[in-house]
Amino acid sequence: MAEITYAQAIAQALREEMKRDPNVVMWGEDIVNYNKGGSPYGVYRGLPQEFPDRIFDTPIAEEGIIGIAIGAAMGGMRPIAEIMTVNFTLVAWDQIVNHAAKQAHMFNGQMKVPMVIRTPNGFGRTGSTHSQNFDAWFASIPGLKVVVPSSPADAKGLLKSAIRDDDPVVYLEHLALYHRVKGVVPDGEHLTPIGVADYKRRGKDLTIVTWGRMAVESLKAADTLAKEGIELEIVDLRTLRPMDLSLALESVRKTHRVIVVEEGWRVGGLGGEIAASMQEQAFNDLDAPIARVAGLDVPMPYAENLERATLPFAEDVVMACKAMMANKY
Amino acid sequence: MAEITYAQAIAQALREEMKRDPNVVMWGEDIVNYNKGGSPYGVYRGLPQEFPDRIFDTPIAEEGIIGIAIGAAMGGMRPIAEIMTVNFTLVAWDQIVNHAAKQAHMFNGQMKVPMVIRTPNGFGRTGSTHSQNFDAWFASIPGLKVVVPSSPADAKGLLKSAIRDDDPVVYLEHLALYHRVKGVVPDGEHLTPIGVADYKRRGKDLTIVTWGRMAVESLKAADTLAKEGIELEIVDLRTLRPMDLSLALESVRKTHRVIVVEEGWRVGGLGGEIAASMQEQAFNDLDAPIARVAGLDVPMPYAENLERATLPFAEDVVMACKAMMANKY
Amino acid sequence: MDKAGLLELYRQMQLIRVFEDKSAEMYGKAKIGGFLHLDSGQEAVCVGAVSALNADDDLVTNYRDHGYALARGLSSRAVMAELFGRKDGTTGGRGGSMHIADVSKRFWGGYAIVGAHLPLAAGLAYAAQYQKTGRITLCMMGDGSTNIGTFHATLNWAQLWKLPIIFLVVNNMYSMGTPLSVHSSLTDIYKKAAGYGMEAMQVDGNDVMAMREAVCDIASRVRAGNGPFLLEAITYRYSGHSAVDKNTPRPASEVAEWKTRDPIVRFTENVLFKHNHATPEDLAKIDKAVEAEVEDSVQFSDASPLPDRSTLYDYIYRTPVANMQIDGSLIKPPTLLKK
Amino acid sequence: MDKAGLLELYRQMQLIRVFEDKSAEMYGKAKIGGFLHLDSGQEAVCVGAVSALNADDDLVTNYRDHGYALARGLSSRAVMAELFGRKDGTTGGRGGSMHIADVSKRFWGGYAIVGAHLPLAAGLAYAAQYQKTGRITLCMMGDGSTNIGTFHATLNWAQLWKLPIIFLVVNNMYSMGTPLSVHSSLTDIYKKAAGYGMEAMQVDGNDVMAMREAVCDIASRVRAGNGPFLLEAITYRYSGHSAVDKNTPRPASEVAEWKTRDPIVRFTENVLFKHNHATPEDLAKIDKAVEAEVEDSVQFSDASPLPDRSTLYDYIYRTPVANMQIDGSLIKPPTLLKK
Ligand SMILES: Cc1ncc(C[n+]2csc(CCOP(=O)(O)OP(=O)(O)O)c2C)c(N)n1
Ligand SMILES: Cc1ncc(C[n+]2csc(CCOP(=O)(O)OP(=O)(O)O)c2C)c(N)n1
Ligand SMILES: [Mg+2]
Ligand SMILES: [Mg+2]
Repeated sequence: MAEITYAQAIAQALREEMKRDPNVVMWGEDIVNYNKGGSPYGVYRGLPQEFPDRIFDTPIAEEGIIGIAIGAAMGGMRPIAEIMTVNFTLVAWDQIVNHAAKQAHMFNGQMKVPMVIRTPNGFGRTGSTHSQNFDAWFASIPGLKVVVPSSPADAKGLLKSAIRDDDPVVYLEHLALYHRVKGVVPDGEHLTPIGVADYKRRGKDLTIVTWGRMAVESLKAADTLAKEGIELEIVDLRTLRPMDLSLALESVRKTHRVIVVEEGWRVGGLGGEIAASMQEQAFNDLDAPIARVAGLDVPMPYAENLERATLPFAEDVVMACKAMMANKY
Repeated sequence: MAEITYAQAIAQALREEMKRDPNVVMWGEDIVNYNKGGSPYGVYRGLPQEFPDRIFDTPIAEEGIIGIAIGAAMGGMRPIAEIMTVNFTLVAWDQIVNHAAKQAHMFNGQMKVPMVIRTPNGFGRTGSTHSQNFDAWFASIPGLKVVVPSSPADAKGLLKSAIRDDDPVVYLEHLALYHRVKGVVPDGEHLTPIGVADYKRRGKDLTIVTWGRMAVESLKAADTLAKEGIELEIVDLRTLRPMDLSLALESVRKTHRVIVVEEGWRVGGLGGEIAASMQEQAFNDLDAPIARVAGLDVPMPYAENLERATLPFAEDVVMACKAMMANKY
Repeated sequence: MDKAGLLELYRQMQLIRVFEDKSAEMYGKAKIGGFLHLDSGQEAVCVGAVSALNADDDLVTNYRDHGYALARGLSSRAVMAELFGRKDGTTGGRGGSMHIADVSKRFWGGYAIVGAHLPLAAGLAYAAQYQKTGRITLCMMGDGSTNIGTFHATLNWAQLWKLPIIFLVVNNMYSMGTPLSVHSSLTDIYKKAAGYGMEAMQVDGNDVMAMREAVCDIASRVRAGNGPFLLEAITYRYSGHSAVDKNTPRPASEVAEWKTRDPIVRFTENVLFKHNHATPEDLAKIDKAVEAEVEDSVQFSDASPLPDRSTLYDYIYRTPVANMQIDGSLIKPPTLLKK
Repeated sequence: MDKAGLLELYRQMQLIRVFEDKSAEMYGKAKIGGFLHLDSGQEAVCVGAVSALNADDDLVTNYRDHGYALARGLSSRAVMAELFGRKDGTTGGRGGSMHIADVSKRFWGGYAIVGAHLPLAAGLAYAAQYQKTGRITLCMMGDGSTNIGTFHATLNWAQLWKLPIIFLVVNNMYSMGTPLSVHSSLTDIYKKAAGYGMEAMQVDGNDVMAMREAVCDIASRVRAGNGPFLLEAITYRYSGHSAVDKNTPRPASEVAEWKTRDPIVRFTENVLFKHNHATPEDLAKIDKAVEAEVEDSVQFSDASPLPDRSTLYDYIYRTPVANMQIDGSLIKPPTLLKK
């Protein structure tokens, strides 16, 4: 059981699955020739050299990157379409919504689309068109599966499951986690099931429902709050579609308080969906309205202070939790 | 005060605003030469002949229809970009999200984008790629305004306001309302303010929060339920972004029961956002969890019975209201 | 080509013509809903092109797909039942007219978002190239579909990777009601290939033999690894864009003129009769069989049940997920709320 | 061109070179964040093209925009302050390096989604055409941006409507790290115009006089109503794609070879000195002024405050709405939750 980074975990999964199945191929922009190769962020250095006939640089044309992967998947391959950042999926939005997601159902099971769309969320002074988070949109599309790992173990296990899955899986990575988050990954074959949430921390006072980078931030917040005697229970959804709210509901029956924490815009975010569903299912268990911590509803500015103000971090979770424990809602 | 159809109301607004302001132009696919002209649905017959230099057929290239309108708006025009059905906006999704919505803010107020994207929602045995509803997605984009009229008066008043507005406004029409819904439209200059909800029916037992076609269906449901002694109060949001929940909140303080009714997919729909916001604001006023009536989470099938089963109609509203009044939640 | 082969071309074209007339009639009777795009007038393109393929080549079309389906050998029963939205349709009533498919015949279906099927077709071609199956892909589209982004992205990519694919543009001079010269800066569509360094040519799409020969030639070049090809077929649709618009204003003289070039009449007169491949009696026999087949397809479709409501969620996901609710929703669906 | 004009071309190129070197240095010092795409090596394209425009023509670029901004006469103070993300930047620190703009100079900005600014530029050109202002639009992009859908949709449309626009492709042979021949089936980018029946040519982008002359000629044709034009400028960027990748592997010999064709050196030697338009002293004076200007821009930017937090929501909407909360949310924002 080695400690590795989130990026290394992704690389392991890719390498293992490419070795296992010759039909796994991968393409995207600047994943071979740019910089030192292995994605623009150096996520899987060396892999393009290891599989020169199966990993390709493409033209800038996301509609092609995803659309051609859909067709290849229909034709018996297991392509991984890498989109440099999640922002550029918008260029291929029709391909994702109308084709990747619909083929299997619309053609009555005659075909399947076993592909993975790998793409990082992220920010870092890159401005409004390059710092977005579309988790909620992906999660609302029937026919897609959507996974968002927050730890190296989940990153590896979910990617391996995604590649083997017969459905189109959107696998959302995060720039802020690639090289900064480390963790233990089980040796040997490690698969994380799609559609199963996970407790990332047990606690009794307040339930946090979250995923991805905000799970990491929530863990930091929990450390801070523990010092003040507030024990968070953190449910990491891991899969956003189909979503497993069973742990969240189990937890709220104990804590009676819930905050949904997400990175994206608040209005129309997945927090709304989760809060709405949870109050439907656990109305009588709630001591307070379900609250949400989210990104501010504003195109992301470049300036350091404004970017920081727009995004949610651990401190925002801390503040929200304190407010809720003090019955400030 | 004449009774006219929803389509005629749109035509009136277009004609009046084009007469008023020479910078209003309109383009879209098959709005001039197809069939008898005036949109593929005959919404504004004769108008292309009246303004031959200002209404144009375009290539099939939604990225161009919207993108070129954005640029023209930056350059001082007030273009109306017509997208044949809302489904095709996906092809231009990047233009909508990253450009129409962001220009004003990102460039710090140096430019503005006074344009209208007119496009109908709808269905009618047209299958999974042609029967979608993206209200929730549009409503989650900072920088857009989103309006959805349910009556001829609102159709006219909101379109006139949208054309005069200095922000990009997504104006969502509905195929099922064009020629079937009639209503009285005030004579003379009739403007409906953007961002202001409206009671479409007063009642004391249960609050329906809805918009667009589902407001019409909810009114039908209210008639049925009234016969059984259940009085619905119907809040028509009319504008989805920015959204005015004040009437919805006012109403729930009286009825203590809320059902959000929408046409689109339930998971990740706007119903979640509204329910989450309302329980945040009116937690102690609720006698029951906020419920949702929505489309089923499935790519729309063509077969008549399956399409009907997938979409929400008045009967579904009736059923949900009865269940709630019987404390079945 | 021998007599049997020639008569088969005739039969297929005639089948498409009669099938389309019948489906228009059924649309009028509200047996068919939504959109119905007919291939009448374009039979030579469908039959000429499809007959030039190997049985296991990949075929992808836009929504105007009945002709390709029938030429590919899908049963008229299954196609008509799909138009009726019935259980025995090609996709069990889910897709309807725009999404006829039979993957067992490597007919991957009709697609309804203009241009969006091009990358899918290129992906199929890539799979064939990677897996060295020797297959090629035929991807057809209309003239109006050559201006959207996916056309560009796909053609550049196909040429770069030398994919085994033929892009067949059915230039019927209109995109719904918009004339060619209003929607495309080049009206010779095949010249768009110059933007990719791709080989291209134009063919008379109302001449089934020319059509077939062109695709045969191109197919062997593409199969040999020479990369993709853009073929433009000039033709004309007799009907409006879809069954709802009988009225799209096209000059009456234009329609009349094209009727003088009817692909079935031309083939009959210039090939079958001229070279004594067939007698009027031969054709009458075929016509009768075709009429009977189409009539039977209607009977069959009328008798086919609606798809079962309980199948609604089938195949949304192919790999099951432990905690998934039947509708993919977060939690138990509010069954109360929906009939 | 007179001496003053020539020296001004020199000054602008030199300003861009020095400014870019300085901004790279400031990036190294973490004064600048995110992406920083430099125009070093491509100065002749920026200066040659922009100098050929009228002051009120419309200018649109991609994210590699500093050079165009400076050539257009935006102050180096405002541009540097924008890179620093400060209040006095061209967009008050909101846009950063990729989104420099000054609408008062009809410089509509840099855009960061590849290809997405093309339709915007065409829209500006349409507005000029409709309003008969006599303006034309110059829209620049990189070689890597000619494969995406918006390129196709826009060029077809521009040609159809005969829009007054010049599409300028800055072919520096790489799209980030991807070589031209890996991303584009045609490596002579100007030939892509053939797919639209558009006029086109190639020009030496390291020759500022050739660049300027080409754009002057083309501009007058476009302004006269002859429709759009695709101009390809061949050049090379000295830096990596952006300041974070100093290492993109390009053959050392290739870089070295291009340095022998340095646009500033070539202009100095082949034009200024050869024809006695300037002495080394003239240039030294300019160089000194440029150095001082850039140094000053850094001082200025360092002193400029961060944008005020209270302005965060400004301009999301230009027309106020009665019930709107400041953040456009449905209800009162949870101010509790956010510092
Ligand atoms: C992206 C997109 N935009 C618009 C439409 C609506 N639409 C369907 S077919 C069509 C015309 C296509 O014409 P063409 O490609 O020439 O094919 P034809 O119908 O003539 O065979 C249009 C505009 C669509 N389906 N998809
Ligand atoms: C739609 C989209 N896809 C990917 C990117 C990431 N990206 C930014 S610049 C770039 C390369 C563009 O190269 P080129 O057009 O040749 O311009 P250059 O940088 O060489 O000036 C890429 C891939 C993007 N910004 N937008
Ligand atoms: Mg056509
Ligand atoms: Mg380049």
